[in-house]
Amino acid sequence: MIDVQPFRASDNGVHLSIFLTAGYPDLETCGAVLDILATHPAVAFVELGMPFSDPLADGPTIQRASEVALAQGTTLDDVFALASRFRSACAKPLMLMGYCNPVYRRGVETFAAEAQSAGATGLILPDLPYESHHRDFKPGLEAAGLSMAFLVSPTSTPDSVSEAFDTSSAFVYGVANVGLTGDAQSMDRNAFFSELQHHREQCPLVAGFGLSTPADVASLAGLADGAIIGSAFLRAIAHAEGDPAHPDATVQRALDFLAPFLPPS
Amino acid sequence: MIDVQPFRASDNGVHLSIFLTAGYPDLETCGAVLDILATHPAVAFVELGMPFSDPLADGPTIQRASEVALAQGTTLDDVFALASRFRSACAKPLMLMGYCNPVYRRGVETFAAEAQSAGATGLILPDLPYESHHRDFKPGLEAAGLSMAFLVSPTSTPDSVSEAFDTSSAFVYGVANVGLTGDAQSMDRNAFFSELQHHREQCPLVAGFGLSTPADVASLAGLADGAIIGSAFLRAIAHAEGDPAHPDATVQRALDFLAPFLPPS
Amino acid sequence: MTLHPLIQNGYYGQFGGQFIPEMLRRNFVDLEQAFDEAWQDPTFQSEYRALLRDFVGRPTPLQRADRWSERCGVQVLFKREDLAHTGAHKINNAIGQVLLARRMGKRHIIAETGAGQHGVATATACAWAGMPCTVFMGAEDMERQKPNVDRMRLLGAEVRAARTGSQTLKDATNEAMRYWIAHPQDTHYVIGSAVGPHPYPMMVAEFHGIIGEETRTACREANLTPTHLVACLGGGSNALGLFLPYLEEEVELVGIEAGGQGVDSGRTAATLEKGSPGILHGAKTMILQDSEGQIEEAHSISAGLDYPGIGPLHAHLASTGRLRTSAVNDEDALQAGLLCTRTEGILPALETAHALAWTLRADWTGDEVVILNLSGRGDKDLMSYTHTSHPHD
Amino acid sequence: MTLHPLIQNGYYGQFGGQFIPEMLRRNFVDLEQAFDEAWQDPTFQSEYRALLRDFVGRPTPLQRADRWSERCGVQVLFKREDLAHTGAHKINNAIGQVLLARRMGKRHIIAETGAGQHGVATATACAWAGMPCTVFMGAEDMERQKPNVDRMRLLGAEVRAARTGSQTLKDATNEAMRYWIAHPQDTHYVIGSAVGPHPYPMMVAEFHGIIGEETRTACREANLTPTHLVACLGGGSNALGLFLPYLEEEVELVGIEAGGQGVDSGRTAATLEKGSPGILHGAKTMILQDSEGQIEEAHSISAGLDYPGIGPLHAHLASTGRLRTSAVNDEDALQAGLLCTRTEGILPALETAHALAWTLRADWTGDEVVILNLSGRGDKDLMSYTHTSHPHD
Ligand SMILES: Cc1ncc(COP(=O)(O)O)c(C=O)c1O
Ligand SMILES: Cc1ncc(COP(=O)(O)O)c(C=O)c1O
Repeated sequence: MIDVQPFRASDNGVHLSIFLTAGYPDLETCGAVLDILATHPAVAFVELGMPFSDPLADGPTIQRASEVALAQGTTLDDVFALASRFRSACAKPLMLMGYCNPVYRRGVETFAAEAQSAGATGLILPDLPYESHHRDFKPGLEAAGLSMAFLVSPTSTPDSVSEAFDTSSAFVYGVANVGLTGDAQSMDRNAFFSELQHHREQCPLVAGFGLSTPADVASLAGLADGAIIGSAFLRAIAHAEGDPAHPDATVQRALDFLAPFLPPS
Repeated sequence: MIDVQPFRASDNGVHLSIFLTAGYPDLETCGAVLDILATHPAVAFVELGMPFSDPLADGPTIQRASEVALAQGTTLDDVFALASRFRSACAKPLMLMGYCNPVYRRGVETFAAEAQSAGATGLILPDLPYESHHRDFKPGLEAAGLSMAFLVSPTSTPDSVSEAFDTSSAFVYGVANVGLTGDAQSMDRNAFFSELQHHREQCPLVAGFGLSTPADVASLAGLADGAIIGSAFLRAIAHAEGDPAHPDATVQRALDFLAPFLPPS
Repeated sequence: MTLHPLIQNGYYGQFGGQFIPEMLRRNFVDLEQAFDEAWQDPTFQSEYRALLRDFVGRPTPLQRADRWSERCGVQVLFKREDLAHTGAHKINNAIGQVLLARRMGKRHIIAETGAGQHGVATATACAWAGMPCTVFMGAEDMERQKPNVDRMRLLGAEVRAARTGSQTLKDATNEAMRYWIAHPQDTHYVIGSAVGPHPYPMMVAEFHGIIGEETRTACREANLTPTHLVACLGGGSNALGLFLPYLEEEVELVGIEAGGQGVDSGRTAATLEKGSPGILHGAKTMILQDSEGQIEEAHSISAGLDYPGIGPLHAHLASTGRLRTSAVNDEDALQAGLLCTRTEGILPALETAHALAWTLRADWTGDEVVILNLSGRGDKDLMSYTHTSHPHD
Repeated sequence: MTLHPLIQNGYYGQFGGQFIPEMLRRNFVDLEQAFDEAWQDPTFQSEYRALLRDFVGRPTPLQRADRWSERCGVQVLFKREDLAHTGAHKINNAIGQVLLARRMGKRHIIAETGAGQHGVATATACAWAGMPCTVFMGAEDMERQKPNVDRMRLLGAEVRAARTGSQTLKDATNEAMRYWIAHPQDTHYVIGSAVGPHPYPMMVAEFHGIIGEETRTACREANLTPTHLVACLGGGSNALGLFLPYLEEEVELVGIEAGGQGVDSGRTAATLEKGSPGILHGAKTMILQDSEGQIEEAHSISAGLDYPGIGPLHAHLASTGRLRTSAVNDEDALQAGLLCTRTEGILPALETAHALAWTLRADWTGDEVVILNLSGRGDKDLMSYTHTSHPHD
């Protein structure tokens, strides 16, 4: 059984988690930013995006980051190398987030073994259905000791919600928005997360999609164990289109972004 | 009863007749050319074309001449004025050749009276059917003493041939070519005209369409009373597209064209 | 079903006739006889009917146009000729005449075309029949309707530019006639509308009579009795095709002409409204002409209505009051076409759009049953429509 | 007629499934249920059938293609989907799904499109139904297929440019999915081929099953027993529509993929031939992908076949040997399309031309009866054809 404790928030705390697309803005800079995330005290855990050519559940920012990474030739091996680098720098949980096809293509068992030996904690595959998970993915992942996080959204049926909490072995990813990652459309976030509270004991609940500010994170206190920021972070570390990336400048922008999330000292 | 004698050839002679579009290349020059035709000893009679916007039985040369004439505003009144000018210079037969609609529009009786008083001898309307002739045209034309020439062609049925000779009061216009005026497609002209010989006593036979040289005219000896040259004459008097017409130069070209048709002296 | 009762010696009342040069007379004698025989020959009929069904896709639907009806305040049904192969009613006649020409032993087909619809239909019929085809088209129209020129060429037809006059439909017709005069024996001329010398107006109407016949059948099945039959008038073929089986019935026949920029603007194609009797393209009919009897240029945004004449049968039916006519201007036609596209999901030919526009402005009591001949699709008119709906694109 | 025996838990054999994000799960539960109910509801069926008849113009003919048969040395019949409203089979599905969406209380329709045919069909169905419509189209495709963009806009649809990836069909599909994820409640996504998550492949096939059903009826009337059913394969909707009622019968099903510049050129769309199992657009199927599982760009001269996936049902039928497949290259398709135009008088869609080309090169004994799904007309492909037939114009 995989340990969900690292994802659980204490009392009214909310873990901050950062999503970063592997190979964005380039492989070297990405590694430098990951180093920051590994050591930064505001960051509790990290999602490392595995770029995919057809990321249909992602908003324009993450989509674009995938495109940039792929255009530079980022491979699964690069993803694993980044994971190893992260793991060598810290013990924070590291979730690999992506789409089924590259995993399926590599072979679930091979993939799981490689991910595990790179130090990944678990997987988030938004397009993986439960039945395929149980049949095709779970055995391999479990054998490698990798956990899974499934999604719940405001449109989920009660059955789906139960299934997500039953099946997830890392945390349940609560979609904080009816919409895509980075989509700013508003919804009654409180109502949705309130209804999920009775499941939290079973498995931690982490919010994502459309979060960007410390206030967003703070507003989830008592409602979720963690908050994932993706698009906003990618936008923050983006450099002007066409310019070559300056790793130092990017690292500085990452630090600037994270600073407001530190507890007031 | 109208006099067909002027159209009849003596023995093996062949009358030369020239077709000229009224208002071509312009009204003034056309008048000057008509003056030549009136007095030139090679020319036995003349067809004066009444320009029409949609001359569907004409070849490209005559068509174009109509267009030029109309573009300069040539009207039926101009046609009649040219006819008067011709008549005041000679007694040669003058046939007005054109399409039904302008005549119909003017009103057949009015037209006939005007044409007659301008000195026209008769009419050639290639698109006039016999039944309309008998009903709508003949009474007015006869009242004004104008004659008619109907066409026969190699595709005519024997009935049509008889009808043409029965109905024509000037001459029968024998289409020397399966094709349009000025069309050079060859046919067995001899055979066609030979078959028409037994009608010639009833009404003179004049050949037209596709004739251009003195040899063409001479080849009709014994087969027809006359030969009409149209397109070739118009081409001869044409001046370079775009240049203003020089009446004197045009008259000279007309004279040059006609010279070879004079009997060797 | 034939029009014979209306025909006297090649005339329809005062109109019609055969104002053709002698070089073509035999062709017309042969054609009249061949058509009459073929039309009564069950073998020909069954071949023709089978082609209409299998190649052309007939019957075309008679569709209740619900939103259009609502907007007009009266029940409107569309006869969907836009669904016929090549996109308009024109193919009914083209295929019929090509079959007839083959039966007559002709070896070459010629046709005139304005917008290219009849040219495409004829080229299509010729491709099907394996007969060489030459289409005459005004040089100006060839520029404006390039896609249809391409289609004809792909279908194996030769497209010849008519460079005389206004270089449009009228001149293409002259050129086709001229070519026929020069090649009367092996060639058949497929005229594209119910115009020209007898027997063309009648024959073209008969070949399109299937439109009215199917309409009758569909009405019978739906238990509907139409009170109005509405069609646009170019040369008049789609209108007459719809009207033909209804000529003797108590139903109002409405023909809509192209008003162009206004019937009194001098830029119009409203022949019945602004024309006078005259002789054009071999028939006595109503035409746009000046005081000298010269044919005037017609104007319409719709190339298929842009013709200074009208079928002689229509001139007759209008003169006797059997056919009611009205004119619709360019702008109103465009707007009606756009409205039909947006609300019915049918992009109508600009020709058809004239008839549509009239149904919008007519005074209805609400009890009428209106059948509108949706004579063709408007893909060819995309540029005109787009320009109207987004003038600044 | 339903495909249910083939379906197990949303899978067709090993292929299919619902690889969709949680945000859409409820939509799929609802859709599956709504479709099953509607499909069994006589009211829905009769509304749908009436629309197919009166609006779409069905049945389309099953035409004996005489010159084509002669050239192939075997009897070939064309199922004339080119005569359906908007010019291809696509409308059968679009109108069906729009009816279904209305029944489900949806208020907005979205669709993806490549060449624009499915976009036009959906925009047409929405105009008819009075529903707002947004069509996603690759920015690159919008440039190449401007006339179809104009048509969609005239029909009242909003056309949104997909500017990601190759800016073609695949990316338009991603964009449509994304929009749907952001607006799951009021929106229905009309997928344009037999692809995507279950129940789409089955539902789209059922909506096109009318093609096969009419074919059966026409064959019965003509006393014909087909031995081969041939169709081009893009996503596979026209093929499956024809095959559906014949799945259990003894008849060869042949699907023709786009070989592009050659199946081994790296510029191909021959998914079944060159692809491998994977997951794309929500379904497990055969896809063109690299060793990393990234989707490769497909290439075909025909925009409607230019897709790196294939319907999962087809992947299943091909894997079991029930479906025989072959690939035809760009050039051969173009030539076959031109030949069909010149000899049959039918300008076929370039998609269809692939299937035509195969019938020319297949080994026939002469005793076969071949039905070819003439899935659409080629007006949209005029430029490609013209360029081929007169490369120096
Ligand atoms: C769709 C359509 N409707 C109508 C017409 C007008 O012709 P007619 O009056 O002969 O039906 C045309 C002519 O091209 C046409 O294409
Ligand atoms: C005419 C035509 N045929 C075939 C296709 C291919 O699609 P499918 O395989 O879904 O029939 C298309 C797609 O646009 C098309 O327009």
